[in-house]
Amino acid sequence: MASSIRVRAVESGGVTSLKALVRHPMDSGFVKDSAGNIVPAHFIQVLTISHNGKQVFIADWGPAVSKDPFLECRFEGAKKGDKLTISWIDNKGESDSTEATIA
Amino acid sequence: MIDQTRRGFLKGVLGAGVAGIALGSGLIPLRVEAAPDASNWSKKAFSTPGVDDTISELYGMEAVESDKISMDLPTIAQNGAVVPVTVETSLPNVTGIALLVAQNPNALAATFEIPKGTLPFVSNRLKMAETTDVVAVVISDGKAYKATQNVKVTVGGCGG
Amino acid sequence: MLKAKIILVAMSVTLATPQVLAGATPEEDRKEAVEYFKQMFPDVPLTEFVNGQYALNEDRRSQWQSLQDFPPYEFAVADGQEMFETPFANGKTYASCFENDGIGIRQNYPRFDENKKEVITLELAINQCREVNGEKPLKYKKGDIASISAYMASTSKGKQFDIKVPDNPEALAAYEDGKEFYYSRRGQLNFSCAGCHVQNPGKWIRADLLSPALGQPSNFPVHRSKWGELGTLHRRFAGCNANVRAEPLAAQSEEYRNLEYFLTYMSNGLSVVGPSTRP
Amino acid sequence: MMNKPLLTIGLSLSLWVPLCAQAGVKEDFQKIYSEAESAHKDAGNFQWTTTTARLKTAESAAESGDYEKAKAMAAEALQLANESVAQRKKQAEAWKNIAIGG
Repeated sequence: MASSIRVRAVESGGVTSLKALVRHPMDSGFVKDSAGNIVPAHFIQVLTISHNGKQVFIADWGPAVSKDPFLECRFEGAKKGDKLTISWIDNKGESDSTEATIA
Repeated sequence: MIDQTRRGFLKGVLGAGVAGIALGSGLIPLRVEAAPDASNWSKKAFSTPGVDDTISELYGMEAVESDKISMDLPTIAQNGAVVPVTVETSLPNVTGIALLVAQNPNALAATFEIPKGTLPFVSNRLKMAETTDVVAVVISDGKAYKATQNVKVTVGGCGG
Repeated sequence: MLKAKIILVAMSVTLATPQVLAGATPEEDRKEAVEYFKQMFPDVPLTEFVNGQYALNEDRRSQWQSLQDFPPYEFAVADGQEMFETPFANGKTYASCFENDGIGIRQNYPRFDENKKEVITLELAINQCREVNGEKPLKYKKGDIASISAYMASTSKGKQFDIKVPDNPEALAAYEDGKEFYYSRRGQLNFSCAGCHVQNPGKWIRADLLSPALGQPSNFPVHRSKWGELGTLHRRFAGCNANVRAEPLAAQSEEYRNLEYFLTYMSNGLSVVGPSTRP
Repeated sequence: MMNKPLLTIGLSLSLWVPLCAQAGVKEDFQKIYSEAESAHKDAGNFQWTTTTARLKTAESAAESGDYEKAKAMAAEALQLANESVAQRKKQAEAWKNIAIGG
């Protein structure tokens, strides 16, 4: 299966701007399905972005983050060609991780 | 990491047991494994209604209004399921940002740790059930600051 | 413009058979429509009409633009590409059914098939391709077919619609049929498509901003926040019909295909921008 | 007590009348329902969802034996269906008055 994470990271003037989209239902646990049953909460809890083994951004998310969550952040100290690791884990213990190269 | 984040952090550790403590010994653990650690995810803060209670649960203090926090979000959301929210601040030494949606069943939508070298900027997309205040909290020099902006959420989505 | 309208109405009254309406060819219809919308929105460049409500309202536009960074349909388009490239059980792929292997052809659909004497939409062609190759057809409103169609549209981004109405009675009848559907009031609420999207674009119906008819089909398949997923143009037709309390017709019914034919013809010369996002 | 026979007659009458009415209602329902159904069909691709909904409600009311409700719903369906047929007929010409290009 293709990665659940899509990343674009661009360095300009010493600042890396990272945009990521994660494929995830982010079910809040407040919504009913068409049959009237509550869809149990299923959402990403933690997403981390690491550069050279150092975490440069940590997001703790709750179920109020939209389906297929989007994140944009900016950090210093990385250069074009550097690798970034983006990882997430959800409330069911499912997780995924991907590597991206800074352009 | 600063006391405020650590406070929430330690709570998580208490709940999570040994694995959490092992991680807690290195504040920025060098991890190569795929899955991030969710043991310090604050269940309590994420299940608290109301902005002020949530901020105090999260950071153990009250936040004061600041005009140095800028929020970019629509005045009228075209759909409450996907509302883009961007926060940026000129406050110094920022270590954390949180986004709260006042009228949601639980106010806290997201918290972000901002390590040194990362800019105090974040953009997310959030769900809002109804017209609401959105509050951005910024931890700067160990103190909590906040800014508020209202979003009108209307029942839209013409056609099935 | 208004004068032209009155004259045309007057002419149509004097003529007995609507089929031979004063030589109102599809191309004349289209030109008149372009003129009409230009006058209605003098500040909106013609090329912007494909963006619907986002061409008309700044607050809406900025929300939309912030979604374009990483549009929520990206995953579906990737899925669509994978399905498009995965061989059927017989070893052939979708590419074998289409001109130019199916790449960059969205702007030519729907087209009129002069042998079958009917309008072939892209989604219908996708399913015909499956059936020719021994696969079961897909459901028409959402899911795999929307993803495949979205991928195919994405390979046509920026290409201009070039819908042809061949000069034969069946093709013209299909076009006229679609036009009649667009302008006819339906449902208990007694609304026509045109009542909103020709006469009142730019106005609000409660929380919804009405888009102009021109350019409407070019952003499909569309990812609606309301749906949380991609849907096809015919899913949207059905939703609009149901909204005015008219019984929706089946996706890919002759009526909806003819409607798509008319509506897409009106967008000739405008660019394919699908898939896109809408509220 | 003193008017026991009268009371009995009264009771039996009151039982008999609704039963009789019930039988008539069922036939009325069936007649109106089939009229509504055929008008709905006649609306072609101008059918209204509200007609469909009333027909469904009428049908399920009839299945559960509530012919009063079934009849009332069928009558509403008939009225809506007739309006949708009128709409179809009117639109066959009326659309041209607003169409760009004539």
